[in-house]
Amino acid sequence: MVHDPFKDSASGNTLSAPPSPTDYMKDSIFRSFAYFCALSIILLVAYIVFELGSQALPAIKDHGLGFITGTTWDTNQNEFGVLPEIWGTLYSSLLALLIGGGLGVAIAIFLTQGFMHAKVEVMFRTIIELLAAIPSVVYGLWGIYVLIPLIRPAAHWLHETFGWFPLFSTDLSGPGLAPAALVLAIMILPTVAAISADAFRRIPYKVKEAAYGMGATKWEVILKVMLPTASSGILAGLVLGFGRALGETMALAMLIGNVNDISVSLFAPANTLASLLASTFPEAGQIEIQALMYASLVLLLITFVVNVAGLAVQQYTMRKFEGKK
Amino acid sequence: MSQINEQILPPRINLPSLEKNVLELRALKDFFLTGLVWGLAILASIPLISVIYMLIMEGGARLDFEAITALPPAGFETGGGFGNAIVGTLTMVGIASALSIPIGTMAALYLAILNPNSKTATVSRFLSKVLTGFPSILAGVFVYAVIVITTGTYSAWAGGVALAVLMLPTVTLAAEEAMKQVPQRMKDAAFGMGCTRTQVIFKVVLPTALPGIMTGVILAVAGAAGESAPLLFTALFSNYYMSELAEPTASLSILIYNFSGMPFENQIELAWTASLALVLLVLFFNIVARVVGRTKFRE
Amino acid sequence: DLKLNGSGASFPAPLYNKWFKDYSKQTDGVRVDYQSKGSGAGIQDFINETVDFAGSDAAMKDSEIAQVKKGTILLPVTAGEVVISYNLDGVTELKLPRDVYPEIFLGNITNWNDPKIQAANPDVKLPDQNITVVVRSDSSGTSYVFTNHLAAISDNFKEQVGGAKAPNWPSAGTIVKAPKNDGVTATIKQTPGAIGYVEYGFAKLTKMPTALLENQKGNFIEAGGETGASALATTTFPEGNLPNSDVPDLRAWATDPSGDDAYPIATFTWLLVYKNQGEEKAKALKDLIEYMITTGQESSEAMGYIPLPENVVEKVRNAASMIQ
Amino acid sequence: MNMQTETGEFIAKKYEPKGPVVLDCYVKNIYYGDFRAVRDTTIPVEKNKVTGFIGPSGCGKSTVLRSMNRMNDLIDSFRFEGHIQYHDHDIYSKKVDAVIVRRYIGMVFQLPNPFSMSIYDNVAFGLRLNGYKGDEEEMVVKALKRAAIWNDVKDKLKNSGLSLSGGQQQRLCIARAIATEPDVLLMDEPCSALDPIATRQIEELMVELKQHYSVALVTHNMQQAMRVADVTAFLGVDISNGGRTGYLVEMDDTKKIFEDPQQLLTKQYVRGEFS
Amino acid sequence: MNMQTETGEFIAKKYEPKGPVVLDCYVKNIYYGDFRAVRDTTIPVEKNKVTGFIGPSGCGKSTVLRSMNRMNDLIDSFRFEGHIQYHDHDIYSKKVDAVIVRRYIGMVFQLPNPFSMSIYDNVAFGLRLNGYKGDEEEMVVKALKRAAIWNDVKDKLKNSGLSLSGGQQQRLCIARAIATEPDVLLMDEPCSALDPIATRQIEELMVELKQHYSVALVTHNMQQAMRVADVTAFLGVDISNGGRTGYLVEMDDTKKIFEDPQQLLTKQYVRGEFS
Ligand SMILES: Nc1ncnc2c1ncn2[C@@H]1O[C@H](COP(=O)(O)OP(=O)(O)OP(=O)(O)O)[C@@H](O)[C@H]1O
Ligand SMILES: Nc1ncnc2c1ncn2[C@@H]1O[C@H](COP(=O)(O)OP(=O)(O)OP(=O)(O)O)[C@@H](O)[C@H]1O
Ligand SMILES: [Mg+2]
Ligand SMILES: [Mg+2]
Ligand SMILES: O=P([O-])([O-])[O-]
Repeated sequence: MVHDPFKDSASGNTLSAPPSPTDYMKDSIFRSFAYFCALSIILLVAYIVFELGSQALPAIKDHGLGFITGTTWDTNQNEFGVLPEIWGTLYSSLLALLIGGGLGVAIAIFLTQGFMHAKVEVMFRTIIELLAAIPSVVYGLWGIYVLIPLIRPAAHWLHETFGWFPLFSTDLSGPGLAPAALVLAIMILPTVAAISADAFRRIPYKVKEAAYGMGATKWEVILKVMLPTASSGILAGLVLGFGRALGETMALAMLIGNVNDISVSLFAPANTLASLLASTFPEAGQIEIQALMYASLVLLLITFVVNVAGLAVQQYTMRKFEGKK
Repeated sequence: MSQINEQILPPRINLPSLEKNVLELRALKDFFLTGLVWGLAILASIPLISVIYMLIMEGGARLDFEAITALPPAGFETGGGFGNAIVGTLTMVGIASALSIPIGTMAALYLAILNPNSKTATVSRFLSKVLTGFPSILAGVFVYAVIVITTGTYSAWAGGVALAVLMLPTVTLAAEEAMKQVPQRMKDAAFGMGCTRTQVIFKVVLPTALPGIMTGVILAVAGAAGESAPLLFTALFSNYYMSELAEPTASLSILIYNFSGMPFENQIELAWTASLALVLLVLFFNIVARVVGRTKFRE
Repeated sequence: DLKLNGSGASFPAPLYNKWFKDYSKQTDGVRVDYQSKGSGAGIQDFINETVDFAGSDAAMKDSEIAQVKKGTILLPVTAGEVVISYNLDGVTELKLPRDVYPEIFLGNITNWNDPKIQAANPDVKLPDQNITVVVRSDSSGTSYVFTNHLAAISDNFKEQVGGAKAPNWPSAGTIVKAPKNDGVTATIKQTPGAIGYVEYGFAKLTKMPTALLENQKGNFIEAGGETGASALATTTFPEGNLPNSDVPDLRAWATDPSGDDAYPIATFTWLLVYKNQGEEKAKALKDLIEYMITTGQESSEAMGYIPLPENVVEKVRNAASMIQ
Repeated sequence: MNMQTETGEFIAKKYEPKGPVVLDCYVKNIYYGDFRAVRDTTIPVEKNKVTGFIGPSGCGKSTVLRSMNRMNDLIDSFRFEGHIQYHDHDIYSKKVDAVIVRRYIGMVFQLPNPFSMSIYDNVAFGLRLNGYKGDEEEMVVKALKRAAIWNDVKDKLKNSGLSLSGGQQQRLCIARAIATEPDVLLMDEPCSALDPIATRQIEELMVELKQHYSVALVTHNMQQAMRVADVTAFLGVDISNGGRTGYLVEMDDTKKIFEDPQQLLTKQYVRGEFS
Repeated sequence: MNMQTETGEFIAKKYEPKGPVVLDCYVKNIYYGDFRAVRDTTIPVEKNKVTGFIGPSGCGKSTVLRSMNRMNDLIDSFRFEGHIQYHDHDIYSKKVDAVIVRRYIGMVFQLPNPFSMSIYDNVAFGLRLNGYKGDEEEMVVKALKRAAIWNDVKDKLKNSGLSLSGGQQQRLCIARAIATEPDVLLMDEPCSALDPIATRQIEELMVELKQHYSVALVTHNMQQAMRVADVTAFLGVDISNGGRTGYLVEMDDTKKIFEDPQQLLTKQYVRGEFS
């Protein structure tokens, strides 16, 4: 029986009673199970890092940092370097962030700052959010059959006319950096837009009111007050979008051309860490697997750094703008 | 009248003139910027609309009974469909859900209610956030090493586990968020009545947060249904209907990936049709999430 | 229900898929499935023992065979030609001399109206267009056969690239990569000005034009059943067994066939099976292989493959009988 | 008149309760982390009386009240020194489970906080929790009647508790709290979110309730204390030494506190000279 | 004493301003959609005085105040009939740009609402908006000093405005509003979210500010009106005809309104007989 020190002395008509022994038992079982589940996330991450790390260890020993600066991936000579993939990953993701992030924030403003009737707004917003759920292979398919044929003439013209300019120094034959980055941009746009729009919506009305009260025009309110106030939320959206771009695999494997070259040209084929994994992993022998695990670690490290930096910057802006600790 | 407060104020540069002036820089800027967002919004809509248009135009024609029941055609054949891929996708998403939803929800309970400020909770929360940015292909790499190699076969199990790895942080964070939305004063009320923590959770927090948790869960499910990279080296693909969980298993996303790279008209048509089916599936999950989410309790 | 899962070469995949589908239909209680991934991936799956059999058109290297604990049997089950396909508006016939096509794949000839190509095709109006070279992104038997052939006829190529399943292609902005024979075919099809190498069947089934290649004897040969068979006619299998094994070695290549009308790039493609496995699976596999080398051969030619010569069929049957 | 601890800090003269004491509360110190929120406060809660707590914002009224049924245990940084005697037991002794304490000592909060379930279920909640075996419906109706909300809700017991107005919600919360007949009812500014009419109703209810229960009431509204409380404790804030620590300045019958306070601080406060 | 419109509705006797008028406000009707919120209210805001608005909740104090710098334009359903004369212009005339009106007629809100940017930037916001070319820093410091918050923030001008306490935030908002030296300052219950000490500081500040600005102040606290306002307008609610329309009952010198009101309603209200 549960020890209840008050039962006897409490006023006679009280219905108060201690929890039953089963209640206590359920409580303790449930709590330890929940604890174990929370712990399991930590264990999972530890296991992932351990598994990838231990498999990569021989490659790390063999190649050291040369792996990161090396530019050839040659199974025949067992010579592995991922600089082109790192370059491709960052270059395509940054381009995507630039385009998709910018457009995403613009859409968020468009969605939340009273440019349309409230009902249309809801519709538009639903569409944007649904688009965030379209699988990446579908975007890849669209890229192959719609985007590439569409931009090929423009790319050709740019190359012919501005070929001296490094960004346009090669012609677009088909797959390449530009279609890959554009598709990435389209893929992250809904994510960025949805999260930024949320950030805008969370701004209390009184802030907007204050700004209008100062005699600011609509755009002064948006640019000078709403944007900085929403910045930490927008940042979260951008980081999430960037992270998604970094780790995106299939759409890129379908569109980027899978060539290990480093080129600033937008129309040159390139490769990314994720699509290197996708295309090489199934056929890799022991030694190459170790190198690929090393590449996985590099990719993991990049996303980790981006995420942690994102969190840190978010915290910084929160402290700066919102005075939160 | 314009020398208000002249004794204190620095002389005003512009006297009160309240009239509108369309040619003023400020008005022009406003006009320009408004045009710009409209332009950008339209620009951004074009690809999105085009994706939908292509799905419907290219994929709609073939979306019939044959497509959703027949087996995938070999390279030169005509007809065929992706019935086995639908079954495979649903099965693997089911496995992933069965694994990740209970664990994720329980972990969220720990993070949100049971011990939010403990070290375990803090680390677990941080790692969940990091895991949401985990490249999905790495989940495949990891599960390949852990399950495929040890069991000696590609399998629906392996695919499901890989998807579960991706769903877990999403479910956890969404559920935690939903539980945190339950007003503190409601929890206080329950504690004040003499509930144990478990009772607070089951009697107050879960019923109140359920719509929110469901929304998060269904969005995670929708995301998993569209994943392809983690299935590439875990479930592989199969040209037949699955008959057990321990064999290579087809999925819509891998079918789309495979077929879209093929030079055969029939397969490309089916890739579009399968894309439409996959989007409809994901859309269905999304709409369910939205409907569930809308019933969210209001104060 | 017995299931046999295989993976590997994309080169014979259309044929394999037809065979396995037909075989599964006519055989109760057995279901054969094959995933086309590329020879390299097939060999790897075979080594990792995640499949029951694999396909490769580069056979297996000795070092790879050594890693297979359950023992290896390599069986040539069909053969085919590697063709050079291209996408050029209005050009339906293209002749490529031996000193030209290696240079294209080295990135040294970059324009379709290059005098060297033009000289070989005086009747054709070649456009002023950049050449986009499409090669394999995965580890491939097709690449292995193709690059070994190029290395055999061009010292330049041998030095710079050499023959390999995953050759180290020169880095030039005009080379793009695609996975599997399917991917290369599709990319050529979608890219004006593209050129690439695929198994003949892929070009045939998708009605892509193929170039006439100049063979050792200086004749420009079109790919086809007879020219391919004549390319393989001269190949002879080695006498001995596979290393550390009693299984006959059925690996043989024709890197630069010498026949007058031989198409210059042709190869067998191999089925990789374990020597030791459960009795049940062994029996099913033997039955399947018997089907492939008998009934199966009847549908090869129509799909762009070369039927096995009778003496090879016998050799394969012999080797297959060692499956346990 | 001034009394001091060894360290020279002021402590109030002890209030001598006139009736039986239900909850004998002695706070030596209450800390939130390193921050000392309350010190030296002795408050006996008498049976069938309303004990009021008044004092400026931040003086620790809520802190002391929430210590009385260990609600503050939910705050990690909370640390209690002293003892609170409930019948024979110190509720802060190790052997006592806070969950049980809260079943005997009920609480009504500042903001009405019904559960998102039906009105009936809200009230039955405590009964089910305590494993009540008798006639549940009867008890629910009794509680609703006692909380003077029966007439408002009798036709819609199935509706959500959240569908009621603020004042009704607060009375529902009171019904919920008293359904299990707890010994003591702690109320933390129960009217601060209500309009004047609802406030008046709750005040009348409190006067009713004290016939059955012992009530401890925190309020920032002195008129309310005057109208409702039998005994009033005035807490002040000690800002010497750079701290901001609440402490009991004076406790006495309500009339005495408002009409003839013994401490200068109390006098100033009830006159509204500072607040 | 009673005055009536043609339709028989009461209208207040016109208050005759004793000094120059900055903002001459005549409200015939204000609607939110179909709902008539305010009618027949004439309030002249005098130069260098504090004009107080009191009245029961919902009588339209905020509505009238927010009409005075066209803040209510942001509400779609808002419709104004009447005119508000600012210098030579009716600010509701079509030619007038609301944005410019708000630059001359500043506003301080009920809840402190600093922008999420640094304290300095908050105050400089208006200057930058107005394209001020002079010494920005000097003006910021001047505004902060005038708003009596300089000492609190001088060492942390770079910190976020949101890191301040409620009372400090409200003074920051006042500094922000006065940095551009607006003519008129509208304040809508600026102290309602503040504790008594902060309230007292803001009240002192208002008395200070009227030397430089003309202030219109809405308050629900009659003591505050007595302490701060020179002139007080009392608005009532007309619930005849099933409506709930606010209207001006009486406007006069504050002393007069509180000590010798001419209207019965005013008398009852200031005596606290209804609220
Ligand atoms: N959870 C907490 N963590 C840290 N400090 C706290 C916490 N709760 C209260 N405090 C601090 O303890 C002191 C007393 O707070 P308490 O809420 O008890 O005051 P109060 O008298 O109820 O004030 P009010 O009238 O504003 O409700 C205050 O200084 C407050 O800041
Ligand atoms: N945006 C709005 N839309 C519709 N009705 C409104 C709006 N704002 C106010 N009202 C209505 O107009 C009337 C006057 O409101 P107002 O806020 O001006 O009153 P108030 O005197 O300021 O009251 P309080 O003292 O509560 O602030 C009220 O009946 C209110 O419900
Ligand atoms: Mg309190
Ligand atoms: Mg108001
Ligand atoms: O047949 P392959 O796919 O290895 O070229």
